[in-house]
Amino acid sequence: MTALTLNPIDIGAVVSGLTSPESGGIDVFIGTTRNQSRGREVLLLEYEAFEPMALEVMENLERRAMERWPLHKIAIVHRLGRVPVGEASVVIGVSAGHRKEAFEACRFLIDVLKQDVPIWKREHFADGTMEWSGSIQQSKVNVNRV
Amino acid sequence: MTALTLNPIDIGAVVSGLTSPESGGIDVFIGTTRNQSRGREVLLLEYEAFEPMALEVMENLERRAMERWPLHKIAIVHRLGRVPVGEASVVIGVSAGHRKEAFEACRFLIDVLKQDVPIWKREHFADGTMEWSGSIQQSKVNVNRV
Amino acid sequence: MKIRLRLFANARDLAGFAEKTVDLQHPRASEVFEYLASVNPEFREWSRSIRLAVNRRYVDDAHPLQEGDEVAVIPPVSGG
Amino acid sequence: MKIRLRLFANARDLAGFAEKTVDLQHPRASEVFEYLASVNPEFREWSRSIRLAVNRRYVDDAHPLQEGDEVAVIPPVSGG
Repeated sequence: MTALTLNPIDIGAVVSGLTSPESGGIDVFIGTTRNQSRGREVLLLEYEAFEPMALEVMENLERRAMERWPLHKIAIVHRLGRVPVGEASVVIGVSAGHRKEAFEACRFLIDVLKQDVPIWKREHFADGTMEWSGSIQQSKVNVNRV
Repeated sequence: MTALTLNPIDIGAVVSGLTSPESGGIDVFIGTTRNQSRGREVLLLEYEAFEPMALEVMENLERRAMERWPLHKIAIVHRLGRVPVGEASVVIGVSAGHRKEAFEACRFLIDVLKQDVPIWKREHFADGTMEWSGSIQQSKVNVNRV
Repeated sequence: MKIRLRLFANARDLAGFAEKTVDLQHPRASEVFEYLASVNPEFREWSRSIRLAVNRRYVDDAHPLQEGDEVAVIPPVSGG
Repeated sequence: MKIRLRLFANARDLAGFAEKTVDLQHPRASEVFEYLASVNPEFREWSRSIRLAVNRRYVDDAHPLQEGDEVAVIPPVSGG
């Protein structure tokens, strides 16, 4: 299951969707907005996606994980728009017969998501500036806060 | 935070308790009752604990993880009594600045919990028998179902 | 040959637009970088960190384009 | 010397009781195994897989016991 949503992610509901009678272990990774980035105070993160492609890449990641490990269910949910400090931007969950596969696949999915899924975050700093994250040219693209 | 409970574990509440403004990643492991064990159909698992010692060992595991990785918060919640197929018997969550530590510490905690925490499960099989799990003498201690 | 360009995140900010239909002479993905540099020279420094996706799939610079292709300009992603 | 024994899971089933105050002559944890074998000989086969905890801490067999200690008989754990 893959989803993009503008609303807070209901983690309990994601986990419920992963349970199955065959599963013995579920690993869930939750990425949350930190209050600082590279030493600067962060107020919130703002995510945008190339939505149809992001969903396709996420589905492709699920297929790759399913081929590589004996898994039961996978959920990848990414929030878009503004995500305040302490709230979840991404929830990735994997259920499997045993915990080893669940942990390995969950780690794989978040690692590859961060490399390949066309989603971008803009950091909104307490000093009123904002910056796109993850860019080699970060300092060049400061924009004044609207 | 460590807890033993006879009630279903509220995973959303556990995760909420782990969030902090400094955290960027949370890893949560959820152990659930599987519908089979060593080829036999399982109806439910029944857990018992040496409760005060189990809590002490769980707190000790938390301290060891905190010393080994830069973590923010840890939760270890184990359910006792009867846990039907598909429901969670244990929830372990770790929040940290970055995901690497969260994954490693969560894996460590469930691995060591399974070795050291004085909690036992009895498998209730569909054929009406039940057996304590994890024993080298499993076949010897079959008991008739009450 | 007409292709539909889509730009995201800081690539969109640098170009000043999110979508545009452009007419390319040499139908290869790499020509998109030349077009972007003509819009804003800062794209020259950026091109090594930008990936292109044609019809929602990542492609390399030599990928041949076809009339009507949607070419997405993907700056370094930062989801998660 | 009186100690308080506590038994769990299949150790309790084998012994037929969950708690008992017993009087030991040689105050070492290992004597608990001899006592258990006197209750049910099956404990002999079990002793290598049983751990003892004195006052809620795992101890080795040579651990000296003191009057009033609580000794828990811990069969292989299976939480999680």
